[in-house]
Amino acid sequence: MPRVGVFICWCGTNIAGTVDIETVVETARNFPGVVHTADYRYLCSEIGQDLIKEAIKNEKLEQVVVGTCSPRMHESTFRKAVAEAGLNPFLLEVANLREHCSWVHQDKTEATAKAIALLRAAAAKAVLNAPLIAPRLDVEKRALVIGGGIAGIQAALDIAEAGYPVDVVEREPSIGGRMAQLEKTFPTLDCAACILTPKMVEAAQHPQINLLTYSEVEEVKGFVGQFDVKIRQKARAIDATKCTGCGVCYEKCPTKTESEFEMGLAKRKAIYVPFPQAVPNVPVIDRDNCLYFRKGRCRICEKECPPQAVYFEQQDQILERRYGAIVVATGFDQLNPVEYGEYAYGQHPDVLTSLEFERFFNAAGPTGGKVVRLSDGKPPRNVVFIQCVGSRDKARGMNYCSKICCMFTAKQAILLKEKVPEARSYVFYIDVRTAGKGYEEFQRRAAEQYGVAYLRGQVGKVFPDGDRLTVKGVDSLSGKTIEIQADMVVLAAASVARGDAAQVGRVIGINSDQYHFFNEAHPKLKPVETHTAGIFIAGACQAPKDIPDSVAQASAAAVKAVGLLAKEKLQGEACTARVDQSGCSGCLYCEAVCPYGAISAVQIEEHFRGEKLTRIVAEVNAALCQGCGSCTVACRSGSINLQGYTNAQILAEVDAICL
Amino acid sequence: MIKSIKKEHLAHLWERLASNGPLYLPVKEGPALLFKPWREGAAVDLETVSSTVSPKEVFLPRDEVYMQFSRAGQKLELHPAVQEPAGRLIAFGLRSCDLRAVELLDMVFCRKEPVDEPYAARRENTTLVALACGEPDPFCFCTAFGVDPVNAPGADVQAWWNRDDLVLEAETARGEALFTLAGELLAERNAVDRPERPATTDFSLPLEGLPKRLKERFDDPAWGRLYRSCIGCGACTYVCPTCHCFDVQDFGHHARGQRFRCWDSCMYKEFTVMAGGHNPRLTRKERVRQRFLHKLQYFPENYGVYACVGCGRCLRSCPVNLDVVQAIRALGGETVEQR
Amino acid sequence: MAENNVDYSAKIRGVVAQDLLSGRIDLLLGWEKGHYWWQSRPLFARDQADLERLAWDSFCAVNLSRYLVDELKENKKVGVLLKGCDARALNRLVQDNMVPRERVIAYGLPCPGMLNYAALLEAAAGRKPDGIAEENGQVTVRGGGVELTVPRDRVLLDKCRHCLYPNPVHCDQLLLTPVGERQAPERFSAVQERESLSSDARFAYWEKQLERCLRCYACRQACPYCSCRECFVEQEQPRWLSKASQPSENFMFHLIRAYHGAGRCIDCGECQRACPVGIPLQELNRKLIKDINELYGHYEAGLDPGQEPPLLTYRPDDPAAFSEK
Amino acid sequence: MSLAQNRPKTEAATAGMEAAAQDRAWEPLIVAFCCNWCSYAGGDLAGTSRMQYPSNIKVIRVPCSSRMNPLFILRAFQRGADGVLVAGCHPGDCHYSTGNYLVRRRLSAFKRLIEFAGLEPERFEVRWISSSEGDKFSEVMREMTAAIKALGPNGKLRDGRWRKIT
Amino acid sequence: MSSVNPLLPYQVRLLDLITETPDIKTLRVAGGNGVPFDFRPGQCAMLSLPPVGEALFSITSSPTCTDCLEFSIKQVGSVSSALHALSPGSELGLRGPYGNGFPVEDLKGKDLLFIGGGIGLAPLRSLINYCLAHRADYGKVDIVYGARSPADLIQRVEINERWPAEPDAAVHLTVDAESPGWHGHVGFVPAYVSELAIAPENRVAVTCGPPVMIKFVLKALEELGFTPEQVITTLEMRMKCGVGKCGRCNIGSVYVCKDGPVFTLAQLKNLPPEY
Repeated sequence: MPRVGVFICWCGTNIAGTVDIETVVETARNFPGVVHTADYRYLCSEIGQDLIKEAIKNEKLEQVVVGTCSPRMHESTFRKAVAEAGLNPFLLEVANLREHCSWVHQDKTEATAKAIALLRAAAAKAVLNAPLIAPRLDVEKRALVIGGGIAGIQAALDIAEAGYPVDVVEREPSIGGRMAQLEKTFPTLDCAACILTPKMVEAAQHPQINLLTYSEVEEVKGFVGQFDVKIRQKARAIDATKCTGCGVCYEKCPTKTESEFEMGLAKRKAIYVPFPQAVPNVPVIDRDNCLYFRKGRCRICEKECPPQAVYFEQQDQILERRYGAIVVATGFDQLNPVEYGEYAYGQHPDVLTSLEFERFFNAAGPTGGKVVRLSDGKPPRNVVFIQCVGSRDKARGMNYCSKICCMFTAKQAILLKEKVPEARSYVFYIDVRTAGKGYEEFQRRAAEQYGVAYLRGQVGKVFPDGDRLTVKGVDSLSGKTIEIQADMVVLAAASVARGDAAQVGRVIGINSDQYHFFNEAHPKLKPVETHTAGIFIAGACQAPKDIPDSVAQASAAAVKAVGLLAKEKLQGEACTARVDQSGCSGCLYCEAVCPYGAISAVQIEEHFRGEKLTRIVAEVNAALCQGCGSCTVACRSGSINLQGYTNAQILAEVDAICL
Repeated sequence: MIKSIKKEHLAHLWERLASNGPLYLPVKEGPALLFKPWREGAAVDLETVSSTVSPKEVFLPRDEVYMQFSRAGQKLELHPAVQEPAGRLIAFGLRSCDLRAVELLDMVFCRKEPVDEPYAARRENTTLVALACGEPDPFCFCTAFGVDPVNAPGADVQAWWNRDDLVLEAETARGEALFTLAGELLAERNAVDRPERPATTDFSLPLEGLPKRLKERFDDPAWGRLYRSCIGCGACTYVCPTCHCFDVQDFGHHARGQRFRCWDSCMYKEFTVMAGGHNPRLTRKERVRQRFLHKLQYFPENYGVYACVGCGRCLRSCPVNLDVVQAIRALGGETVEQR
Repeated sequence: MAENNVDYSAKIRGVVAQDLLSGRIDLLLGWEKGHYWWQSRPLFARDQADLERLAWDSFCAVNLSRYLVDELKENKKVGVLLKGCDARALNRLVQDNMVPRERVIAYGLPCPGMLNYAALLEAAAGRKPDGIAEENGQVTVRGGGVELTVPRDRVLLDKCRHCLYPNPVHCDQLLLTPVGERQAPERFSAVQERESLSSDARFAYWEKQLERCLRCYACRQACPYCSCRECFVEQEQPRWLSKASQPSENFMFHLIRAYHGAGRCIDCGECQRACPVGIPLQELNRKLIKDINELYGHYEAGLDPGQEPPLLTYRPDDPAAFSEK
Repeated sequence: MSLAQNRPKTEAATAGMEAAAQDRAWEPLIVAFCCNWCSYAGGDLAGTSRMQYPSNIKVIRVPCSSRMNPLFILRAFQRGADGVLVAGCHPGDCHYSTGNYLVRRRLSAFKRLIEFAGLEPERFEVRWISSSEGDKFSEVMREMTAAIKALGPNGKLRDGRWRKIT
Repeated sequence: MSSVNPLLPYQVRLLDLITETPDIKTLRVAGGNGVPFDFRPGQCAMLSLPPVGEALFSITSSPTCTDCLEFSIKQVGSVSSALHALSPGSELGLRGPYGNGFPVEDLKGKDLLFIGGGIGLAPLRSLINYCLAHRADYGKVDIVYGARSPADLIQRVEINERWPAEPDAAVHLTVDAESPGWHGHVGFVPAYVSELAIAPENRVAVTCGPPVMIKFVLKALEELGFTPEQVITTLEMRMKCGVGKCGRCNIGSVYVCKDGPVFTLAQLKNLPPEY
């Protein structure tokens, strides 16, 4: 029996309030192997950790058990402490007495009994702990940024500035993302293009940054430090090395189709750049609409192109690269409110989403910067803004707040007033949320200086009536029903995860919440990390965010990535699978189920009755093994075992819990 | 003293005999015939000769706890497992071969020091009722080992069929006690001739001087041929009435538990593996040889009698028909079989 | 054709003799007669004289494939006679890397199904049979001067009753003409019958069956999928279960053994045939076969060693036997 | 050691009642094996959100649901668990990418098998609980406890000897 | 019938635990009043550590040492590992003594040659100390002892100081391979035995060690002219009962646990080579 020390944390009253520490400590004294017990107010504190270190030294402890908060919270803290006291860090077990006990139970006797059971299990496992050494892994000193929006660009720039090469994968023909679609930005009202374009250019010109636009990530394999990524570079049908960006091709192109960038409010050519400031300024041929690709004739662009850059035969390229770290910044979509029938969206041309409306202000936009009704081209007099369309909407299972709508609505109301002084704006809202530097002031300006009418209440229905729209709502303050004759209705549709976010997450290997926004590793302490080491998230793919937040998070993610790339070597997984060759019959079922290709066959020699016999057995590559343990179950003879979670240990836990 | 009971009344007899302690008798369980304590509705079968598994488990249970332990800190308490008073035990319907086997087990567990207390206690506490064989099973060859199918020395009661009557003759005081227990259920009866001694399969086995020949032939290549079909299961040893190898294991956790012994088989490769990994009986060859030599050479050398009673259970149960008769024929004859 | 007789033995002997004497194989695994007419036991033939004893009749139930594992340690090339089930057993062993296929010469023997002594005894209605004759799907049991004739299907071994592949699914040389596909009655009928019971009734049933388990491991030793060098049962570190004949330990052994055959069991029924106390073990295996086929698509283990066993793979849209809500 | 004890008795039939009799205020013991990345984290979230559930559930942390060897499940029942739950990431969200796809097949087959052996379906469950589903975690725990309480103590697959030494 | 179950151990206390080599420790155990039973050198006893189990070990202390029993135990299996992990003061189970032991009477007046390898010194040590304690009864004592490396030699104090200091006693140490700080003999034990060429006249050789060593030692002794009757060795087998009933440890009709573990070479030659 190794000498075991058990340490119980009160966690202030978090644990001590519901668990009778004294009883637990008393009982723990009689656990097999326990030679020392102690409890402390905050075990994770400096003093608490010293308590453990000293006990290890004075009591010659060989195994340590702590009853604290979740191991997912402080396991690493205590491993470090144990290591500092000279023990192998893996000679530590954590019993989760807070998240899994004191916080979820009220009855003190019950909670105490359960705490004892959990602690007994941890102790039973601990006595079977063996020292483990994590393999040291190489780091590929290159980062991949997925998504070329403002977050992606910022992350890329920061990493590049730190001196590491970065590839930026953007699925659209140009980087820029959502921000490129905006006219102005709150609360400063400076023009989006004016602040974004320089960054786009900087990124494009940075020696360490390699832009892979019109490209998509197809496969991510490997692990932290060594992600092997397959990237599909879609064929532009343009030889980028020749193209000068003169734009003759799309002037001459005979085929028009809806512009994605303009939210379908304007047309573009079959060969096109999404918007004037596009980076790179290299057109793309949209094969679904191009006459030549559809009918096999036309080729006008080819004829007209001065540098002969048009290259119809161009094929998709698959780029295979290894990266040390990945930043995911795939951004967001705006909800399509068409299923919210009550707002008549899609039934009347003058009911718009705010992102569509935003384009009206842009000089290069569908209306050349004039705010007019699509129905009759006249400037609107009454414009009704409807907030929280698809946000904070329990009924439709959209519980969250999209965070940015209150602000961009105020912004658009102000912009409207400037463009159409005689126009009046009405904003139906649930609450106005303006948390942010200068936000409250900005919104007040809208209300007070620009006379935007804020109506607290919800809109019941929007009726197309003649060439106008009747908006029926209830003023929840006065309780009166309000009816407004509107020329335009702008819907602050919710910010939602990209339609294919779940799929993308699967490819990359990170999970997402119920709304398909990517999950951070910890809501407070690991906001840019994911559960997959080496993969970080930035921007609105994690949750709705405004530009400053996205940029800040991007820089944070960049720092994390840089910190990783800066490492000489990485600590690999210590809890890896291990083969007992004597029992292994070489069926290699383990190899079949290993998700990391970490298991392979080796031939060994054996002596049987003086004769040399060779046979096949399985072998684990500890650098590749990530410790899932799937192989241990495929192995019927238990000849492959998972260190740190051995068969013996799990059985011991079961027995202990059932005592 | 001779008494008898009509076949149709046996159910009452079972109930009566089971009233003051377990009554073991051959019960049909699926396709198998096993010695089990009588329970209401048990399918008792006194017709079939030789049960699938021998009745040895009456005295040598498949597993028996003999020690309890408890530990507090460094303190360790060891005490004998408490015996629940089992009342008097009756084993009914053993065949002559089974009786002989019991005698062999007695030699090991009772007559050789140190006496094996759990076995001896159970033996002491048991009334044995032997049942004479009518038509023997084709697997039977007990007569080859001098067993008389209709007369079982050592039984407390010898029983035999007389048409639809089960006739019982008390041979010992214990037997008479059983009669008393049965009381009015058994009818008085004057002497009835014991049944004819039936002929069992004659394999004409060369038993004369067999141990000596086998000793000389320990390294004979014939063993290398004989063992091959063995698949290394323990069926033969577990159905065998004389196999008595056992293992000792602990069950429990650090603080409390029990130690028990249980059947084990010399056919298992783990049987003789030492902690270091060395195994003196490395392959099935050594293990097969060990089993047969134990019955036919070692046991005779130690106890002066063969440890095979010709019950034929291994002939019936071995999945690949590798049995003691094969062995005797292959290696026991004047000359060794060349194939 | 539905019966076996001596001519076949002679024919088989002829073919394999050439290979054995020419040294194409060092050893032939076949069958020879045991003590009784209803017993045919494994034969390990090395020369002509050995071959004289080779027998192929309706009692060659023993699956010879498993012997390959050990025999190939001592012999370079081994020939083996394979019935339908034995051929799939060989595939099982090959797929599990237990047997190098290239060192085996497989002689295929189309199999009409093997006979069950116990069933013949019943057929003999009390008389002691001293032999049988077979003709057009009928078995005539001779005994006590009387002859009783029964349809062959009635006296088959359990393991042969629902045989789907009486002809070897593969072999290097087919020695006899294939038997006509025997119409195999629903092999899952017993399982379904059990499924229709209540949980408690099912438990009572299995408790009664497993209670008599001797832990002799004949089922395991005879089984082509139990190829582990060290079975979990015998392991000391950790000790999964003790040798005690506790009901729960017997359940543990048989449930896990069956589970280890999930997607691997070739349904040869050797386990059940080998069991000295007649536990209906095949039911457990067939339950797994049935469910896995229902849930994850039809799969017959032992047909094609190249085909991935169902539990080693998945489809993202697989159904589950539990709620995924 | 007694003769009676050496006979395999119909433990299960009676064990349940015994257990209940022994302790009038019977409380089920439920062992939950949770994968570290999703379900265990879900449990943590349930904790941080103070979502109450019965203390009958005791969680054992495993790296991935694919670490779940059916032997662990049977061991828990042997040692007196009245119910066993295995919880893992939603298919597709496995931290190890494919673990729970394999688990779905493995444990579906195993669940059907032990039900075939006579165990009530409710006693062994598998659930997918993500790290963001603290509410689902506590919900599942409540449901399972209720279901097991309704069933009463489990004697099936239970090792009679264990209770005697605990 | 009220005899006690021979398989039932009784508790004793671990007085002390001496680390001999990286994988060998010597356990000193005693009952309420010292050594719980009378025994002969070469006999064994069963040590119990529930719930791990029990295992048979040869007693390495001499009957002349009355305050405790000593067992030198190599860590190979679960029981020995558990024993190694014990802390002084813990209680464990004991039963015995088992086996025949060395024929101390027949050895009287004879010169003795002890040949041990590694842990194999354990049973010999009991006899060596016994003979030295009854010095007058026995002739010259030569002890040849070797191990893989100096670190693997056990009972350092005795082999280096006590025994050499005894009258008419010589200790010849050897290690398999050169090793820093080792100035003694280098080479395998059997070779050393031949080298020393100790005369067989009126001498009995007692040897114990790994099977390979024994094999060659026997050869060496034969070449030196020792007759099979002059050579004694002790065997090791897996045992469960220790009283000749469980059926494990037999070699032919002989049960190592009760008829052994001590055999003369003459006896061994009569047994099948199953050990």
